[in-house]
Amino acid sequence: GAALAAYCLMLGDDALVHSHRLSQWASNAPDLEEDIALANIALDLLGQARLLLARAAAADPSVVPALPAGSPVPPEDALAFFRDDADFRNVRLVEGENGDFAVTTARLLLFSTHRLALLKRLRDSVDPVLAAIAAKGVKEVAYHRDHAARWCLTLARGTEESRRRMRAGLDVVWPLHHELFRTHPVEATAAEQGFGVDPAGLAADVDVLLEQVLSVGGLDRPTVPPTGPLGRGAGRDGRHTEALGRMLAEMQVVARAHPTGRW
Amino acid sequence: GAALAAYCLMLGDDALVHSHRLSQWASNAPDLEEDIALANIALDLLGQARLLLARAAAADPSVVPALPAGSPVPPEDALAFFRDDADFRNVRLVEGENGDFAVTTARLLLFSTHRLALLKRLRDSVDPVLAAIAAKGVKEVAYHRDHAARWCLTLARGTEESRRRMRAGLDVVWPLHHELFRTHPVEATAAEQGFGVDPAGLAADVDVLLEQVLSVGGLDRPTVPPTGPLGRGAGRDGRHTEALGRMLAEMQVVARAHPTGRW
Amino acid sequence: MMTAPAQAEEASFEATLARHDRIEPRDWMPERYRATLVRQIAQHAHSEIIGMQPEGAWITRAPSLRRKAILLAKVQDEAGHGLYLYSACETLGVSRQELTEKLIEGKQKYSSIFNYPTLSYADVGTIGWLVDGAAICNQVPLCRTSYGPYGRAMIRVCKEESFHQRQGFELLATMMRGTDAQRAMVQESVDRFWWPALMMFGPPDADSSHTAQSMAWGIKRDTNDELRQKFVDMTVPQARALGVTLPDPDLVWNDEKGGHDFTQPDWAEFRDVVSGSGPCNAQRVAHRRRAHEDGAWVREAASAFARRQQQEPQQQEAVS
Amino acid sequence: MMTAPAQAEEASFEATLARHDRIEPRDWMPERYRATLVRQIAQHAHSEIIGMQPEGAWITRAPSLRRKAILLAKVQDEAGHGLYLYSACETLGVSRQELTEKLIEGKQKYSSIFNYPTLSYADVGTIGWLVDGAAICNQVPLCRTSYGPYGRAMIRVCKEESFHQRQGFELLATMMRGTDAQRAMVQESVDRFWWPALMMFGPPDADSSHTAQSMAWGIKRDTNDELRQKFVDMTVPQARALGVTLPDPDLVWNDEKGGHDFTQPDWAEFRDVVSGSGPCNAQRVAHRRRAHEDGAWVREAASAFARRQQQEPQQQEAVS
Repeated sequence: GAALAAYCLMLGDDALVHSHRLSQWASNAPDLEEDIALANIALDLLGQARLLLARAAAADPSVVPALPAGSPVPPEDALAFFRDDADFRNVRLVEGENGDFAVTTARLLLFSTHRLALLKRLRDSVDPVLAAIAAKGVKEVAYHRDHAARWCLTLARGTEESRRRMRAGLDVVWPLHHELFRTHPVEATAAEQGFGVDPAGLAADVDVLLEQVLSVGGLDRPTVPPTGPLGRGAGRDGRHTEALGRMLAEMQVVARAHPTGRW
Repeated sequence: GAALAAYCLMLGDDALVHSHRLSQWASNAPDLEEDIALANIALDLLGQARLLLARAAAADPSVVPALPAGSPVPPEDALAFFRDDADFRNVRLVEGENGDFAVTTARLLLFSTHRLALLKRLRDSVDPVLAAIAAKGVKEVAYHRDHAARWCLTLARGTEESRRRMRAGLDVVWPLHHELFRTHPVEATAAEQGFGVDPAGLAADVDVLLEQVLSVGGLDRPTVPPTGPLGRGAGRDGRHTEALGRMLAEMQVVARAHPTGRW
Repeated sequence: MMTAPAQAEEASFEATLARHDRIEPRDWMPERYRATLVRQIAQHAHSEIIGMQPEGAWITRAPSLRRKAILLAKVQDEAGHGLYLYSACETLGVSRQELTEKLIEGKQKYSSIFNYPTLSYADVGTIGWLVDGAAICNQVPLCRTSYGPYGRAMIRVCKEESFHQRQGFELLATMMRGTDAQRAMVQESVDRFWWPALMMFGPPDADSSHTAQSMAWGIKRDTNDELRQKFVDMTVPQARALGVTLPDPDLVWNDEKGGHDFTQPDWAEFRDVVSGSGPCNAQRVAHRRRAHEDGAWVREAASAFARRQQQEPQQQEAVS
Repeated sequence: MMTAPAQAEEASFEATLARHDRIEPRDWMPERYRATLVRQIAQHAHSEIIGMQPEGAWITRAPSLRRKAILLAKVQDEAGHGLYLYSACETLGVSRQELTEKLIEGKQKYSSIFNYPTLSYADVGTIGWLVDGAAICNQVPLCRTSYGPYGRAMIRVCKEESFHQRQGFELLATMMRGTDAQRAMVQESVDRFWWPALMMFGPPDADSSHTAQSMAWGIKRDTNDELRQKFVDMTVPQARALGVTLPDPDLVWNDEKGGHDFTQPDWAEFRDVVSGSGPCNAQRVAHRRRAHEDGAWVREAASAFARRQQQEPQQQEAVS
């Protein structure tokens, strides 16, 4: 139970945090069509997050933060709103501030290319719940990836300004990319026990796909150095950037003000 | 006791909230000198806020939010960190997002011109504590006002871009200006009982000073319509803009996570 | 003097209206009918777009994941409604671009309700219940409006709005079953939004400049006061079911007229808000302007890319 | 071959160093001495400026008004230190503008410690205690450095740093007297900052490329390892007084050497962080760049205004 729960938190937190960032585009996107598209993606990821957090809680109830006796807060919300940043298990890539539309596009491209590869393999999970979540997620994330790739191309081949920004956007997110492929002990266990995927095994496939998008866009692969871990840990160990704490301060403010509230 | 406390909260919250906004410039100012200057002003206002909140708590302990038994949180912090936005009594002018340096300059000009006039009269308060706070504050705020007026002039007569921005900055804050001079029943009582000042009586003096700055800068008086109240109330009644709630979510997050903490 | 063909066109237009049939984009229509429609549809579209802000501000603070999903989907629907309505407007020969410019220059209005702030999560529920409720009262008759594209857009919009209204009510009902603090939050929110919600039907009939002509043209089907009465009568039992008090001590059932008597909102406040002095007018327009300006480089890139794709169609295949 | 006057100048320079006296801006100095000083002072100034970010991030979340005032004043002091140090650098003929450009282009370094994030309010205390503590160990000897303006700037800086160090210690001590959660927060913070604090003295002497020459020139007075040892010996009793555990199980007193034995930090991590792969390198430089670029129009306006004032001095009087 514990390893499965820990693994579900990793994938669930990735989806939750990225969804939150994308949802911040609501009423801020470049046009209405994009307001709708980004909300769609955010909703898909939020749906994945809810299923994954619920699975984590079912697999190991001890991961759910304790709330006052009689609190009606369901496990998914206890996990989302009553954990501190050091208890979140998402990669640091997804927690950064949105930046401009090019940064968001670049981040979505890296994340969804990775996640699509991951979910495709996760359809074979020995855990039937995870397998079902993955099967549903593959269709969703394939769209996210296409959307990001199309925009990446559009910006790369649009105007001089958009090309400059697309390059800068890739430079912002690229240093955090490799963390997605660093195998955490929990992921190693998950792969061993057949309920999860070793992300290191996805790196080559993902790289081919990214290279393809970059080359059609005429974009060079960024040369910025990777962002190192924090001591011996990174996002999957609860070692995050300063951005996550600020994000959670906002995200959790209402829920925490009413720990026995019904919503 | 109650009227004095309510009055101190008004002046204290103005200082606290404006100080908070100015403190957000730390490490973000146009140059190091300005980083230092804005931090100075924020510190002065924070000092005024602490004295005023402490005076409010002393005058009427019932204004201080209840904390868990044995909490070592002092009254000034209980007031700052454990009241919700609807309990803050500051004018809406001071709670808006900083905007660019011109918006900040414009806001500081309006606020400090008003506050200097207010504190000058408040030196004669029958409440010796308020009189002392005012006497100290006059010297501080005179500097704030000079600083804002000098920048207003510099931007108005600097480059075309700075002039455009200074005008836009004044347009942003001007609609919230009149609220400073609207007499709230608490302020009427304060003036009647001789411990406070009726702000309506400051309007003419303040206007002359602002007109002087505008005219030396060659700036027209903004023609944007004033921001109306919210129903029958405004900031002094706890009816705020959306910005205050977001600001407090950040400001109060650590204190509220540790209601019995020692700092 | 009208020419004979023109007279025939006008007669056909009037006949269509008389049959309660739809005017379609290619049909002849009087210039003032067109202008009135453009004004009304644009204002409606702008309201959807500006309306994304007060609720959108709470997406990042929604207190449960379920509520976050519901709210995000709702704000997304509003963007969708804006899209349909701008499209309806485009059938009258005005582009979305032109309309957006007018909005951010303050030359076209949007519903005054969105110039009030959202100050607690209960406001998300109250906007669903009261504001969407009022919008539905206004909009259901518009499904039968005389201009075809507008009427068809409204059918779609109304369906989704009813859904939003029920979700808003359900949020408030859930909160009322929660803690005392939550109940107080709901009541405070209703106290704040009741009067602005009543204003959503526009000024009293006696002061409404557009109503008569709009009704003659079949653009509007009911007067402001008729709709307001309907809204009040519909809302009172819902408030009772929720357990909230509407903030009007003079709100009572009047058996004689078969409806409730109620206090009029502060029409001076309404005029102030409409003329730009609402608590959030400047903020809402500034937000939209900023988002529009921030996105300009993206829209330009998309246009440039599309032009390039048309010129080099072979590239497109290589890409997809 | 050197000319006779050049030889005389060099002899005078060496004599000044031998006397442990100060070199002043107008004195002759070897080009490499100047370059080394510029590099070191600039790095120091940049560290103060970048150092405003990790702590400044908590000003808006300080959990008491007293702590907010202390933190704001501290961050303000750092800006002040940056100012003195840039001024010291300007006496060597390099402008603040040039140095700032080099910083935001990543061409000059700052202390690698600031490439670690601040993740809780305890970090504010830990930075004061450990980071400022380490900085003081590094900097106290610099008060006697051979270049006059640098030494005098350091005297001022050190005085304020000691104050900050005591404030940091006092914050941690207060938190340790608070709740369990607060004590855990302090320990977690110390666990995170201990190793990076040890790295602040630079690589082991065996790997330090600049130390020998800098010591010969009297720019540096102690080696990296000497300073590190001093810091560890100073810190251990303070940790005991606080009640926190330093995260090194092999940290023990060695009677023979009269100091503590301790584990070296991960020097591979140090090299990564110095070469741009720290957890926050990109973030810190991007923040500074953005602040600098956002402020460009203000600085330009101030210059334009100053030029205008010089041309029209009578205006100035009308203004003041």
